[in-house]
Amino acid sequence: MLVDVALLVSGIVMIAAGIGAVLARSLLVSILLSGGVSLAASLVFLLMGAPDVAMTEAAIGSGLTTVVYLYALARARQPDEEDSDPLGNSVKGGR
Amino acid sequence: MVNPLWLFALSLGAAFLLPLVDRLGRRIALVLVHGVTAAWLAAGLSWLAVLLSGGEAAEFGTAGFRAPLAIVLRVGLAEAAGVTAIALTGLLAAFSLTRSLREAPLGGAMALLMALMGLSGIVLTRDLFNLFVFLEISAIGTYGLLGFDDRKPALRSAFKYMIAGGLASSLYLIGVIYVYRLADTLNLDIAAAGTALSGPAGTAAVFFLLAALLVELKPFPANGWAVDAYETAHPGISAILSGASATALLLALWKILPLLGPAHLSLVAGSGLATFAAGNLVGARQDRPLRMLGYSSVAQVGLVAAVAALARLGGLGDGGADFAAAVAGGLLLNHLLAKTGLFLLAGAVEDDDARGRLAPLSLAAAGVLSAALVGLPPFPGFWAKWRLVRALADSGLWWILAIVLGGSLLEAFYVFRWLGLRAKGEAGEAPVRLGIRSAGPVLAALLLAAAGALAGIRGPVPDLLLWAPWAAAAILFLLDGTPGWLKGLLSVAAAAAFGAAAWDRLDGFRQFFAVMLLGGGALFSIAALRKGGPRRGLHPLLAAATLALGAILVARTPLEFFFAWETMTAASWLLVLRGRGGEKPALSYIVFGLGGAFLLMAGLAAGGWDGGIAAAGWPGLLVLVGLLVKAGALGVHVWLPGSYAESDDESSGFLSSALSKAPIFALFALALSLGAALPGGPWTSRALGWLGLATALGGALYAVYQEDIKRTLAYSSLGQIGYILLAFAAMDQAGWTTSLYLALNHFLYKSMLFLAVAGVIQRTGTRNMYEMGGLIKKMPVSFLSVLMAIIALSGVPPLSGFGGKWLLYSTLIGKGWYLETAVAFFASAVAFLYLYRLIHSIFLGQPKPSQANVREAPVALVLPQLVLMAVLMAVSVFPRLMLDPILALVGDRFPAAFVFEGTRLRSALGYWDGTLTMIVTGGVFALCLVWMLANLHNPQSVKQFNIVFAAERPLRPETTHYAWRFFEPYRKALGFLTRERAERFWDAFGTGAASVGGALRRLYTGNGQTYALHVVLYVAVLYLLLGVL
Amino acid sequence: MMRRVLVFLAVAGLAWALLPLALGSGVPEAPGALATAYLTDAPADFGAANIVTAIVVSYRGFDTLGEVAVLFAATAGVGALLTRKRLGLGDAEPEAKPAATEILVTATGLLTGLLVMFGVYIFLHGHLTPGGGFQGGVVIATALLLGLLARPESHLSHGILAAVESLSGAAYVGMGLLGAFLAWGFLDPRALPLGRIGSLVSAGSIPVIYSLIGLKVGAELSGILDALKGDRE
Amino acid sequence: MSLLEFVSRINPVAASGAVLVLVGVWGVLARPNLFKIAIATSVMETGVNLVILSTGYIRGRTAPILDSAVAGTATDAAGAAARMTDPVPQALVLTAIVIGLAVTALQLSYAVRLRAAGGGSSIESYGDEKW
Repeated sequence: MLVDVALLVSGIVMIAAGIGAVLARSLLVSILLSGGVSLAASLVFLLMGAPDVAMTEAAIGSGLTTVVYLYALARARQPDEEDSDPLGNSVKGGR
Repeated sequence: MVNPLWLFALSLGAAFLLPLVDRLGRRIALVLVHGVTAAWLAAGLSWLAVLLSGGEAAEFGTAGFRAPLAIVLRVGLAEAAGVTAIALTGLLAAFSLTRSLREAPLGGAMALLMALMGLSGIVLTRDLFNLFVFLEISAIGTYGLLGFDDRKPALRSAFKYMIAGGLASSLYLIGVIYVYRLADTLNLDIAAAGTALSGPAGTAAVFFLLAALLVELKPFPANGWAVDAYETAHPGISAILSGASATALLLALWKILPLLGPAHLSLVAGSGLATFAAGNLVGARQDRPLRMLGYSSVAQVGLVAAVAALARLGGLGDGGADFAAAVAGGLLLNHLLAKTGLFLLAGAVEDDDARGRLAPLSLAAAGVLSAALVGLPPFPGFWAKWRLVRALADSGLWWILAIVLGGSLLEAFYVFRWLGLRAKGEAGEAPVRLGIRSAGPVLAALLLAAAGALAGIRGPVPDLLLWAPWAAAAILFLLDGTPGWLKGLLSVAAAAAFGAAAWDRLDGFRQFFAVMLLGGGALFSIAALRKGGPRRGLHPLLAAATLALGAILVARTPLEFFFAWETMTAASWLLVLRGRGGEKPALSYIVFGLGGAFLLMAGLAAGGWDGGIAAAGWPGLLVLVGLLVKAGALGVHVWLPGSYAESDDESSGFLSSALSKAPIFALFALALSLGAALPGGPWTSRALGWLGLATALGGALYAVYQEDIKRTLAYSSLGQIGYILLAFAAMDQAGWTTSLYLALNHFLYKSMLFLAVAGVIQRTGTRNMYEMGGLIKKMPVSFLSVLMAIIALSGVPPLSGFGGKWLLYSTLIGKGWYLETAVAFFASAVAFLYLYRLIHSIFLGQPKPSQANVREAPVALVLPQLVLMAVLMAVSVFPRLMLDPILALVGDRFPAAFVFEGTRLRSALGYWDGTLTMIVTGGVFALCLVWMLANLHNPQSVKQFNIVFAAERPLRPETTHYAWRFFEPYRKALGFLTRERAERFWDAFGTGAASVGGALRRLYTGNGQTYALHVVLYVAVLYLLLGVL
Repeated sequence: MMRRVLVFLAVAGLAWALLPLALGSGVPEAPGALATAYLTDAPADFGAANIVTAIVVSYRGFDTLGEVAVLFAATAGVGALLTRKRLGLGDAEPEAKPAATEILVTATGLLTGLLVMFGVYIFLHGHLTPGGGFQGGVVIATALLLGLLARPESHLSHGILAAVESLSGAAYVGMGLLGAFLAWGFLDPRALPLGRIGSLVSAGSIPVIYSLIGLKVGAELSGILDALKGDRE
Repeated sequence: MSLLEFVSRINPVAASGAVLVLVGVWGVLARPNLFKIAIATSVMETGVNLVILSTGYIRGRTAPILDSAVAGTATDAAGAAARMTDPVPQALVLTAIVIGLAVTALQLSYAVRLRAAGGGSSIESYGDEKW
């Protein structure tokens, strides 16, 4: 039962981080939050008796994927604000 | 059988080592890639060979274990066929990709290997999660391929494609895991054997699996991402997507069918049909060829999925998997090859941004591929569609039948519109030569032809005589470079040989029509020799159409009949397309031709067969309406004038005098099979009578106002067919005798007119009558021919037409159709107006100075005319030559109304004696001549340029010519009758369909996120429907 | 606005389908027959202590081979997309970044070595303890990434990476074939002696296969990072 | 009581996984930025992985790994099996995670490539192919 409560709490954390990742205006924050989702998920996996999966999720989901995102973000010369045009001028409200 | 695992090992090993091999040179690397694909093809073929020769399907386990512990692969017939198809498409596409693969980074070649292996894996695996892995392999391979050659639009599309793909794979995983949870296995067969999935949770779990696969199959409206990709990717990639990928996914769907409940299956069927309808509606609005093909692809895949689901639901076919495999498999094979070829071909043209017409070989390939796509014979889609329609009709699923046929018609419309464009090209553009790039399409076309011919000859149409049109076309196409006279003689020989071979099999009726149909074909094959040079395409098509007409007579089963009918439609359509301005008329010709054919098909499929064509009741009515469309009855005649006017002059004559008798024959055969009655009873005949009458009147009225000589003749044909229909509708001895008599007469004099006019047009270089004049001295034989023909046509004594009119009025009055008689009489009077003009405007009056050097028509035209004149004279003087056989044919089915007494034909109203008429008329003329010679002294010979007697001021512009809008005054009086209502109606109909398509295509906004929204909404709606079902 | 409503409807519809399934399935009391079969048979069948590994590498090894193929295809795709030319970098030198300090460089060098060894340890022990080829591969890639970070001007040696990737992949397929020839089927790890359960040299070819996967995955992931960095020709 | 009972009857991991899937789908549908779409897809995939693993969750059982103490004695193997959770979903999730990474990497490469070609950062600016 205790494990269940822990799972539930982690679940709530994940959902919150997930919503945050979707809502955040800053892509960097978004990426980090989505990495957070994965990290929490790997905790969940560990609690469920799946250490293999937990390791994989931690290494790939929260580690490597985040790095790939950051590299891509840097390579794309993408301004951090999600609704900016290529030159970096904010076009907020222009939709 | 070869263990498929070796092939996976080969593919993966080759792919993994590719970067190292690439150091030896890209060429070697690509040889490796192609070699691996070829190995798959060889394996697929070897499996097919084993399985078709009675071998058992085999399963192959991995890791030394069997299901459920380990993953197993299965090689059955479907799997073998699927792998073969995928490898074949892959090879064709890879061939076209070779250059791009050589120039792009190596990732392209690796992605290609992975994509094809993934698709084969989808086909082979029996494990649900393994299926997911292969779905992902092929998906990632595809994503890589979309962008490998760095086409900017394809990069955009790839991103959209990936969003939708991600959603689909998530759905699939959710489905898989709950299937595992409930059924405690990942193996398909074990899961399907158990009952664990039948509860509500199982239904939901399977729903997720299904939804993912459906999304991957690109259903309407959740397919924008796919259509974008089809449009923008390298044509080779589009071919793989449309051909190989669709095959694999359909087989995946096929595989999970045993897991599905009735509600699921209904969803698949509904979604598939909606996709078929919507895809074709939207495609009809699309003028970018690749996107158009994309819409066509999704539509075809939808149809195949729907067929598979319907068959599984048990509501279709002779029960079970066999039917589904034959129909769905046939449709899929057809789609696969046709779409692969078309994407490669259209893509090559688009890549060159070429606007001209295609070079002959590519054009022939394009024609075969388009025809196959639309389901024309003899390609696999034709056989599949026939079985499908038959099964739908048997099950009473009429609304589905309507969707299938309506969608096919739309598809025909846009595919053939594209083909017309490519066949003609834009003015002033050089022909498009694709060189080696046409190899893939040509190969696909050959495979289609071979597969279709094999399926037909070894299946439902073993009678080789019915294949004669195709054989003739193929042989003459191969000889297309040889001089025209050789091909013309061969055509005539073919028609004669066909007649000789078939004669004994034909009953009297068919022999009667064979004279017109085969004879007409031979006649115009001779006429086609009027110009030198090879005249590419003309002879093969003319011969094919002629023999197809013969095949219609030979056919014994509904399918044989329909096969021959569509062959005839296709060949004649190409004849129209070959004409100089033929692009647009050909399109309406084929759309109406196929529309009529589809009605015919539905009726034939529903009606069964008892020696004739169709049974009573409304299936018979469908057949009747289909035939009337082809006959060009008023209201559905809009395809006719343009086609007759714009095709080559000999083709026009062939269409008008010979081919137009095919629907007449079929009407007789229909009525005969019902014991000389029409489906629907007396009311049908009454309505048909009025329709014929309206056609007669309408044709005559329209003809009056034409300036174009061929349009005049076209409308004239319309009118004459109207009379034939009218007489036929009387349904008694008199009527049928009249109808057959008119038909034969029409054949004679319309042939003469078209032959003469062909000569006139060839010599003057114009079709406008007001640009002609005074040709009597330069073209005396043609003049005589036209003169005799119009006398015969108008029903003036002494020629045979008089007899025709006498017969007609006798029939109508005898039947008590007085109002009809009056209208017919009025129509005849109107007809005389345009007939008069043929003589007056062309041959009389002042010659044009520009036509001073005009000579008599070529021998190839004059000779047949002389023969026909002699025949016409003979049957006019001795009507029994013609009427005795006809009376014998009509026989004693009806109470006799006409009886010969010597040379007199007697009816209740009086008698007609052709010989006497001729003698009297001749006598009157002789008397007049004698009187003139006796009384006219010193006759003055008037020169043709004599202004006073020619009654004309020879001024330019032509509009002041007296013949310009000659009958304009009549239009003021009678114009209300000739407003082009039918044209407007069909235009409005087309506009309606187009606006539906236009509204639907607004869904395709180009925004990848909107496409994703469509995907999720589609899934949600599907789930709601699942709850309802 | 319309769009938001539609998005809401779409997500709500999906929730309507998904939530009953997810919430209603509950927590199972015991594994099913298939899982039980794996749990009881795997140690005997393959001598692997880690049953997940036994499933991943042998029973469902074909999936794993496919998974490796997916990663391979993705690497190929990334490599094809992100060449220097296509990224518009042309022949220009990569932008100079401030050089790291000497200490950092030395430290990372050390750490990189340690991490690589750790990665190797993980995949070598995949059949005994949690972890395996994929996790080990990621650790190796991370180690190389660290090296990349410490010396921004350095390129990963494409030649070596590609060779490692190719050869380990081909060797993986080769091990699969070995299973087919020496044991009972493609990817059957019983081609090599099973050894004593729990020891390093046990479980037939499972450790070999997992090591090859580790090397391949490590090389591929490094390749992806490399391409994203803009170092692909 | 009833709440507790409800909580004990539902599968907490499945529930949070499913909601996370929905959050991800919502992100995919609602955020037009290319990178945001990729991130939301990742979130969705994590949710899917949770859902998958949730079916292998059995209260009070341990990881399906024989520890060395047990491993030596074959007699105890059956007893050990009775203490372990379902390994199949774990194996599946392992595969799914790696595949997810591969897809994400490729998707990001496309985003990078599109941006390098001068395109906008919003997916709305890539709608030239339509109708």
